[in-house]
Amino acid sequence: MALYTAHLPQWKRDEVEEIKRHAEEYKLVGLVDFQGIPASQMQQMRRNLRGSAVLKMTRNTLIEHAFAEMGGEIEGINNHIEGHSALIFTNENPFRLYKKLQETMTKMAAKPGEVSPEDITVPKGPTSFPPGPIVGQLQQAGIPAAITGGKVVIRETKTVVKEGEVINAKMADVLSKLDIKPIDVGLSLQIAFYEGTFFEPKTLAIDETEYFNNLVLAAQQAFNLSVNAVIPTATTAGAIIGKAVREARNLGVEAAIYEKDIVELIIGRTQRESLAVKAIVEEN
Amino acid sequence: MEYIYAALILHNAGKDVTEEAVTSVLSAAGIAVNDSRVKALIAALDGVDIEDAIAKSAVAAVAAAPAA
Amino acid sequence: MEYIYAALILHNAGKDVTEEAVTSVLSAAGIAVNDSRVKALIAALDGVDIEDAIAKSAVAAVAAAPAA
Amino acid sequence: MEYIYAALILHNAGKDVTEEAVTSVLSAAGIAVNDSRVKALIAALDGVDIEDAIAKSAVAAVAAAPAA
Amino acid sequence: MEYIYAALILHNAGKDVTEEAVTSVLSAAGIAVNDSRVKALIAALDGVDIEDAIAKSAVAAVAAAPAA
Amino acid sequence: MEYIYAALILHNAGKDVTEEAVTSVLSAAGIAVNDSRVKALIAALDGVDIEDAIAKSAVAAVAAAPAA
Amino acid sequence: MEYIYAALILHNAGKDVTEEAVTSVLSAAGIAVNDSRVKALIAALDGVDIEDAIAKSAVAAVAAAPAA
Repeated sequence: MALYTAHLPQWKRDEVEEIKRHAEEYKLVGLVDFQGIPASQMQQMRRNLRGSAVLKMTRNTLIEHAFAEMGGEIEGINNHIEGHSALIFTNENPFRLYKKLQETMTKMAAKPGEVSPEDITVPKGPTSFPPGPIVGQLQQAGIPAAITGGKVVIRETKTVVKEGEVINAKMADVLSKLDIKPIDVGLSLQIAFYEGTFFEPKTLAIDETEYFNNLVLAAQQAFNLSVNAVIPTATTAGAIIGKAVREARNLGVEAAIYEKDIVELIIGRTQRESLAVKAIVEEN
Repeated sequence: MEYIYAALILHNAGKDVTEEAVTSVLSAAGIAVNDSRVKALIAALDGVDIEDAIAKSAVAAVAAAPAA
Repeated sequence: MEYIYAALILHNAGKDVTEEAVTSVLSAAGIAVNDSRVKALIAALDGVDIEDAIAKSAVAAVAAAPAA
Repeated sequence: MEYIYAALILHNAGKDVTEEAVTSVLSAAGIAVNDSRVKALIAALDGVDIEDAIAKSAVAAVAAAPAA
Repeated sequence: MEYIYAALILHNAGKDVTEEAVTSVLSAAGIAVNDSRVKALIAALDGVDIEDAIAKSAVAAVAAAPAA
Repeated sequence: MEYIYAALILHNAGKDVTEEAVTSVLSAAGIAVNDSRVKALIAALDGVDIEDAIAKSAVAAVAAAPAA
Repeated sequence: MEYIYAALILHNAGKDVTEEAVTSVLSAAGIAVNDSRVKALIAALDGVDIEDAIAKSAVAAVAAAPAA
């Protein structure tokens, strides 16, 4: 430990101490990658997180320093430092933090040399461009453009960059002119350390639809059990009565018990049977 | 169901559905008639529009038909 | 429909559906019986499994019904 | 329907559905019991598998329901 | 279901569905009444319109049939 | 419905659904437990195949749904 | 499913569905609680409307009924 503390200049010493203080103060310490986020957007993200999380941008070496000094399990965070890491501190649980960070993701225009995270498709139809050199630029980028009725029109929908391909300068230029934003930008969580446990991003992605469906299923199961086992509750009493009445009616009709409430049902049934026999008689 | 059929025959023939009439139809079929069931039937039919009930059963049959 | 009802009364009561039986049920209801209609009915029902026909009409309906 | 409900109470409780039993259930509810309705009920249930009858959908319900 | 039927008998007979009334109907059927179930039933029925539930049970059949 | 859910938690966890267990689950949820509702629940579940009962669609749901 | 049931108990009882509350309900049922499942549940419920799910379960029951 002394090895680390010895030779740091005061400002670095202060940074390390601040990291350590936050790590002790907050339940969750997360490592996020902020690569590619423009300064303006970073401001917005900080604002969005204010009140629920603290974002700390510092050098990777100082992060390593701080956790190494703290030692113990938290030092494991250092194994995940990669690219432009920043620290995030919060008392939220890691699933919530992950969701919050996902919500800060926005789409941005591609810069030359960036790898496309998805297939980029240019839709067919008119553009806002007046006729001009733009047509040639589009065509050079492999986009089927033409001038129709005094307007630049894309003749057919075409996938111009596949997922994982590098977006070259020409392509980046026309995509931005077409206002196509293929790049996800935001703070992506690399690891979260929360109350002694590490959480990987892949375990933190929650399928809310599945939870919703399970809630529906659970509510249905409870309803079924309440009705089928005849455990009346305020919610199910009406349904149970309905079931009882239907069963009584079934018995009344099946056994031809001539009671006022069901005599019409019995007539209906005999009529149906008669019609079935009549149909046969008429056929023969 | 015999009792209802007897009532329906009488109704179809334009006769009053009375205890006596139902009993004699059932007897003619060789059925040992249970007086109480006849009484219950007549009581249950009191105020019921048989024509209407028959018509409704036809509607039901139509509804059921596609499943047939 | 009376002729069908008469046949079904007999069938339901476990009796044979014969010309005589149908005629006497209808007569008991005060209906002037048409001999040839009775004969046609009996002929048409010859070889027909009434129980089966009834059951099928129920199945069709059951398919359509919620509680089934 | 009270008479049918009374029969179902007895059946559900594993008791025999007899005239006496039905009468005493209805009386306990403060109902002036009509003997012949009770007799008709018991006669109708004779030979009927109640469990089975309950489970079967009264398809005719479709027909009558609009009146409900 | 006995407890429900007891409530339905009382309702049909125009009586109040109280713990005492339900208990006496069930007792009359020779059933060893479970007090807690009676209490739970009465509590659950509080605020429930029985007439409405009965009517809906019929309507439901109609609604469901054509969809089959 | 809390009582039902408590039974389902216990059942799902492979635990016996007893009065004590249900009471402690409900208490843990901060619910003032009504003893007789717990007793009624346990009594009603006696002999019930819960797995079966939760899977079987309570058809009556049709009737109740609009009210739910 | 226990975690879901626990959430529904709390919701039904008008309590907040928090990590502590879910954990204590499950523990009371004798279940060894998995902290991260509880956390995931709470986080997921942030974006899920339980009331909506319950309402949908009733609608689903309606849709399911005729097929039952």
